[in-house]
Amino acid sequence: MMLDNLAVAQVVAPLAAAPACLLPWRRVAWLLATTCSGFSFACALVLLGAALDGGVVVSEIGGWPAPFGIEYRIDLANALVLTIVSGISTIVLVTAFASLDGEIEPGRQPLFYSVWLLCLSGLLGMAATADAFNFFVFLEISSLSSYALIAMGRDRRALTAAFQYLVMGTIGATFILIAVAFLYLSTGTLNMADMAERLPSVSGSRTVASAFAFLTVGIGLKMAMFPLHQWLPNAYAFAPGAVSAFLAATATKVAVYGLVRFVFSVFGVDYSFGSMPLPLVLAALAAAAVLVASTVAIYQENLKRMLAYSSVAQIGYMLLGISLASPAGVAAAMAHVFNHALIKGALFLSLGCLAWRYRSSVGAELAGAGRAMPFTCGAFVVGALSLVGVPLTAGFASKWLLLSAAFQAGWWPLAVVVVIGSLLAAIYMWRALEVLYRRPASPAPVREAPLVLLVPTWVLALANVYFGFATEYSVGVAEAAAAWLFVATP
Amino acid sequence: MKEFLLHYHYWVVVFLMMTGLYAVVASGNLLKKVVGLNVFQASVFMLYISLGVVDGGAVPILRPEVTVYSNPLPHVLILTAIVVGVATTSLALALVVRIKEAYGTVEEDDIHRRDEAE
Amino acid sequence: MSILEVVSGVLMLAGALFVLTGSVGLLRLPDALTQVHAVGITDTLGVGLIILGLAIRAGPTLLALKLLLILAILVLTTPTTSHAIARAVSRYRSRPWKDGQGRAP
Amino acid sequence: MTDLVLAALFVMMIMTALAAIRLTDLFAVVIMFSIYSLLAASMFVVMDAVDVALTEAAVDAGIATILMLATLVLTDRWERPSARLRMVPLAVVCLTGAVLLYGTLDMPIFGDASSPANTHLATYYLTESPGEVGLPNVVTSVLASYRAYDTLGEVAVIFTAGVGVLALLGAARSGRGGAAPMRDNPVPRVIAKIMIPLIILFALYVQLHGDFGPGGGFQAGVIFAAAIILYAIVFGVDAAAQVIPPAGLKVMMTGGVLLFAGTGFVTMALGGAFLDYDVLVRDPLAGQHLGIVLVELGIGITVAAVVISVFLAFAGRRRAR
Repeated sequence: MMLDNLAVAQVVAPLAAAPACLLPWRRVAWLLATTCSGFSFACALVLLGAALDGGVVVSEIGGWPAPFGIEYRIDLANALVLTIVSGISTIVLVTAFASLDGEIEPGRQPLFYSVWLLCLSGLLGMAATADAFNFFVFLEISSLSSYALIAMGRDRRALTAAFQYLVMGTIGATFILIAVAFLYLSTGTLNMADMAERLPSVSGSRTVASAFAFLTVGIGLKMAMFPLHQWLPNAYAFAPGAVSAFLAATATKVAVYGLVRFVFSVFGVDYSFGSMPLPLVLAALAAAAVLVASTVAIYQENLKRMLAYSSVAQIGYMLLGISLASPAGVAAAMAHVFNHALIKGALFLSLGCLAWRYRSSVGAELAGAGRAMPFTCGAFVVGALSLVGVPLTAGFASKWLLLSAAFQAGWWPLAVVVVIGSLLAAIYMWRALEVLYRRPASPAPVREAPLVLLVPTWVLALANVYFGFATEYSVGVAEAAAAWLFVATP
Repeated sequence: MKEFLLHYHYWVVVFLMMTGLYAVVASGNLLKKVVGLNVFQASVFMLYISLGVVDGGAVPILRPEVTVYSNPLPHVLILTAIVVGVATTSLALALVVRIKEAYGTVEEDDIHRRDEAE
Repeated sequence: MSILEVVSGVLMLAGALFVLTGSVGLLRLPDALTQVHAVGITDTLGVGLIILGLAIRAGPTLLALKLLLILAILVLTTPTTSHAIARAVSRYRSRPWKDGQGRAP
Repeated sequence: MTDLVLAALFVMMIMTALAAIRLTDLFAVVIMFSIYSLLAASMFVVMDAVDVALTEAAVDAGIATILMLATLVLTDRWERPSARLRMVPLAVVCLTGAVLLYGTLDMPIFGDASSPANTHLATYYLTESPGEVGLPNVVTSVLASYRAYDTLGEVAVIFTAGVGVLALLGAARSGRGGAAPMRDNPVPRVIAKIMIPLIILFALYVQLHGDFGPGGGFQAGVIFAAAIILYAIVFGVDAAAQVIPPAGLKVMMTGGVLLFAGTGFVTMALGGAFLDYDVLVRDPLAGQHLGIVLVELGIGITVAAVVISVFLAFAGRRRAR
């Protein structure tokens, strides 16, 4: 009784608090947003605990039983995603009050927090729902609010980036809508579990095959799957710093989760990987993403843009794991969803600290920051090491898992791709660190970032180290979640 | 031929959808892209509604004298989708206005040129 | 066939004819002002006649009342629209079309 | 007969859609889109979807068109014909279309009463909703009760758009909209004075009658907003801002969402699930009815406030040079 209310409350609380943030006092709005996000995080932890005990929390919204009403279904896989999303949101929000000051004028800040909460609610709703159409609705909440958040950046290119994202995102969402129409047409239901039950009887249908294609491409657009990633670099590069940190760590991850959910829990492993050419297509696109995006990242002058391209490459790793179609591969993907959120959160936050002092994130202008802001740059170094995958960091844990899954499946070329990708990551991160530490500092004295920014940044940086050896909480949960996904498939 | 008669509704709708999508991806003018998105979405709405049509069915408002009704569920879904669509449109149009103010143009090529000139 | 049905049929047919005339005018007349002139008058009358015909066919029911309401609103709004268009044209275009000028661009 | 009407509508839709993508006069493009939406609305009537038709006509043919025209005023009227190669987009579109056509091959024929879509859930809603919810309009029952949570999401989406537009364009400030554009034009002023009360009356009817006939919160909100927008167009943005000040609009936007979500929290506090109206009153059917009325009211208020403030934000902005 308590738990199923919590499952709904964690999504609805930010949604209902969002209008209240329109009050004209920005401190109140910030406090409300942070508290609310923290509440969702607490709920997510409780739900994760329940899911770890082997339970599935089912919440029938409106009191209507499953296929007739909308239900929330929290199992290990989405409890993990819920925890990441609300956790990162809370940490980034703590920094937002200070970091926003240079980026958004005070009068618009309450609007910012309101949209942020809506975005959080949308992402959580996408992860929690067990209804295909409800997934679309919450996807649109999160998308619409992220367009608005990105457009609030100072640079005018933030506007064009938001518009491009809006166009591609809406095409993606409409593709998902088409897919849901075809699935509904073939099965007569919108509930995922009910759909999964009815799909095998129509598995030869060309309508279902077409739905599968549209769903993959639609979600692919939202998660910036390799050739569909054009919106991402500019969006992350020109958004306000807090937004980049939040979206980079969570938005694409929820889309990855959505793909996993549909592929495994709705269509089923046999259909997705047997009847459809998904493994080959995904593996090829993922390998291309890792290699191409990492190479492009090397040539970026703007560090935020470099991290954005790196995100495209990292999504490639997750897709590699999924394309293996084995419990080990999916576990690697889920673990990387978790670890990459920590990595990118730490990196973007420390970059945010730098941008807060230097008013820029272009490499040349940050020369010598390593000496001026040692703690900030220290966090950046930790994040960089984790991104490259140095042992004893979180990034290493998931890459190791991915490598062993690739060997286990006998797909050794994929293992080679992972290794080359890590080397490329080492190159672009080295270029960034070289600028920070080895170039002469600018004559203007720059002080260390304030504690409100520094502490949350270091919390994430230390999490990278902690989850590097305490892997039972990240990799362990991911493995259990993957096993659950394979067991629960019809 | 038989195939055509049975499915022509869907095919016309598909054609309309693709007309809208073409305007989105091929047009360089931002406002026209928005119009294209709207045509695309409105056509998807028609796809949904045509799924729920029942031969000889009536409007799904229950009355004692009627026994066969059309399917109400697609109607509900599309009501939601229409509102989502207009929300997206208004945000897109606001962005277009701001882009015009910041760049002095709403043509994609010009915007790229001005960004690169910076 | 009762007299009322015949009357309603005639009314609807006449209405359709008026709408057709207006549409031909829209296509054939040379500039915006003359086009508004064609459509503005025939549309109000044509659509009005069609609605009247439908109302007669509906008989003394709630439906007929609704149709008459629609008619009342149309009688108010259609001429206003024509007026607004004509006014906008006269404000933004230089001068109206004169005989023997050929079609306006 | 229905087939003939459908075919005629389809032909007209194809023509307007093609015109919309071929024309370079964006004013004409927007009007073509408006006609397209109106044709789609007619199509929905033919296909028995009256609620959807009402919404499509009010939202896409009405509000979306007005917003596009407002954007046109602030930007350029003519599209520059571009010399870009159009082959790649064409290929993408053809591929997408091919996959869609492939998908239609196994679809049940149009109007098939025994297709999966028309049997499983649909039958349940049509047969059980009178006993469980008790409203004649099944669309309203599903929208506001069975799938009320989707509807809450939808209100959140429209609220997001409202806040997003406010963040991008800023609220309309008085004194920026300029004088009434139609001060010296008596005809629209007189007609507007007659029409605006009628439109508001109609909005209230649509709001309150949604349980029994086509209509509901969305449609009513949009129609109400249309009345205010008409007022702003004829009497000036400043005058409209005096009738409904921006602060009031913000309160309405907020209040609607809170009313909807609050109803859910109340049912939760009363021991039911979120949005389970059965627990509101002792009699479940009365509870359902009360819940639906509250929720529809929340929708109507938020939609009206958002649409009005979005329009005022556009109209209160000056053209950039």
